[in-house]
Amino acid sequence: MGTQIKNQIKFSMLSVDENVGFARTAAAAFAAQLDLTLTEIDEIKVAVSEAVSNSVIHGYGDCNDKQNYIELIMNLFQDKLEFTVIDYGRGIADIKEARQPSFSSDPERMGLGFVFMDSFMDELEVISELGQGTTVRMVKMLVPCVEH
Amino acid sequence: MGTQIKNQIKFSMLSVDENVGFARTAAAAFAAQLDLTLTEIDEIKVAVSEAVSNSVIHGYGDCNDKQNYIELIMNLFQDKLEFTVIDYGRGIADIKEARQPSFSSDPERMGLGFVFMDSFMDELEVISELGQGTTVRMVKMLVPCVEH
Amino acid sequence: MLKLVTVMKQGVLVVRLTGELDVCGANEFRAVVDEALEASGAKHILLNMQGVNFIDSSGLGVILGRYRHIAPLGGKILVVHLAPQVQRIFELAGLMKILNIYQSEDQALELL
Amino acid sequence: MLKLVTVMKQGVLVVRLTGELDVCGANEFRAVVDEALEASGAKHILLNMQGVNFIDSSGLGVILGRYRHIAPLGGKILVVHLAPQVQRIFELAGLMKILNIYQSEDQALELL
Ligand SMILES: Nc1ncnc2c1ncn2[C@@H]1O[C@H](COP(=O)(O)OP(=O)(O)O)[C@@H](O)[C@H]1O
Ligand SMILES: Nc1ncnc2c1ncn2[C@@H]1O[C@H](COP(=O)(O)OP(=O)(O)O)[C@@H](O)[C@H]1O
Repeated sequence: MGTQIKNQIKFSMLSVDENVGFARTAAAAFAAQLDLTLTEIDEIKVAVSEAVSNSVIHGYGDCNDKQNYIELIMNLFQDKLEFTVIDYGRGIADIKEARQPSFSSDPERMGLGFVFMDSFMDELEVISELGQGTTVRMVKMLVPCVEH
Repeated sequence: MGTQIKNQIKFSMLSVDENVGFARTAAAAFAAQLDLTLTEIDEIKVAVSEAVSNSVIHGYGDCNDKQNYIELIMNLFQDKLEFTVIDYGRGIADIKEARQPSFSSDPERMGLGFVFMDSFMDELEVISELGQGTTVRMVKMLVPCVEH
Repeated sequence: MLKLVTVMKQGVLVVRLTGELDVCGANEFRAVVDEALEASGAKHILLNMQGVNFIDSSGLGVILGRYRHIAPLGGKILVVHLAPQVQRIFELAGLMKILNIYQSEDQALELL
Repeated sequence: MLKLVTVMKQGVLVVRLTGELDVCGANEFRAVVDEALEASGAKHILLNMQGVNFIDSSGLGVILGRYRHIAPLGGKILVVHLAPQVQRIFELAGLMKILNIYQSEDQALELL
């Protein structure tokens, strides 16, 4: 069955800029157990980097409490890799609007985070509640020996 | 104060051989935020590799339940890096004996795991209870600009 | 960690980057480049991306930000040595339209 | 992941390794080398460690295990291209005493 977990790594990290790089390195190392192309690994790195950056910048951005945690859960199934990024920060008021290309609540930013997550992963699910936090679940399908 | 946590990443991973490599890559990536020498990073990799291997091999070794988890907690303090590896497996009956060079309960193994953790880290603490599990805490001191 | 070296060549601010251009790298980039622009009064920026193997939207944002800063004054951003995965991100973001890509620092300065 | 290539040269089992020799690598090593020893009837093993940048006690254990297997029959383990950090681990474990270190595969086979 494709639904059985073959490997799982969960982590919880302090919400600091430095851990964004850590998270994508970890995602790449997790993906490295499979026979992915370099392009696929780069895509995973960008998508995870965007999701974790968003939690640091938007989720906890204006909150000065240093003890904010971000969780990254990495699951390997028979046919897919799943990455879930969770924060307990501000939350997103209008998810549909947030996912629009070029939409950003920060004039200094490009509004491309969700666009990259969307184009580089095969599934993207965003769950959020104001004041409660945001969960971003991304799936990369493992297509054995098929060019794509 | 040297006791304040500057960064923390905690993980929980399934107890499978493949995750030993993942754990030491993560430890190296965590250490990479500091200005360590390559030798120091190699030492951390070996020590973390030994501790996590022990949890997989000895802690959960003869246990067939696939859902065994190992925790790795990485803390950065002002003056040191701390790595704690926790399993909830078999435990160690006689810690003093286990830490002796060349002692192994497995004739196929060298009994050098604790020796390497000891020589490559500045502190090593082992806490264990039979049937409850084992916690290995290792510290690498950060000595700024001193040759060693 | 992103490392930046800046040097002036023929009135152009040359920025040589090594590392990853993510949110951390973007902060570093903004601080160093804005100070160098101010100090030098340079109009154009030449980015040597030889050592950059990762960029995400935070990295793109800081480059676009510098472009918005110098474009009104007739300034351009010249780019050399783009790794394929970085170029792909630039393309997806539509950044290739506003950047000038060259083969080498010398070629960029010559053809500017 | 450890990759292993085995080839016979002048009756010696040459094993070329790339990757990390940890608990996973050790399992792989044991499986491949034991089968090749059996199939070839080789007495000596030459380990080309050029591609190995990490080893821990599990990796050491599997090398020592093969040594215990072939030593009673007069077999030796020859090693070439040790990375410094790997050599350091070999030294700490006292393995240098039982291994024969050479500069290259050719030199090892010649001087054997
Ligand atoms: N984890 C989060 N917590 C709160 N708001 C978020 C989160 N992630 C995204 N957002 C909101 O969605 C918007 C769009 O996100 P994104 O497409 O990544 O672009 P950008 O990060 O450049 O703003 C953000 O500007 C922000 O308002
Ligand atoms: N996490 C653990 N759980 C149970 N037993 C352990 C654990 N770690 C170590 N041990 C015991 O301590 C012994 C010595 O460990 P070590 O020095 O790492 O050598 P080796 O792994 O080669 O046996 C092991 O053989 C085992 O009996």
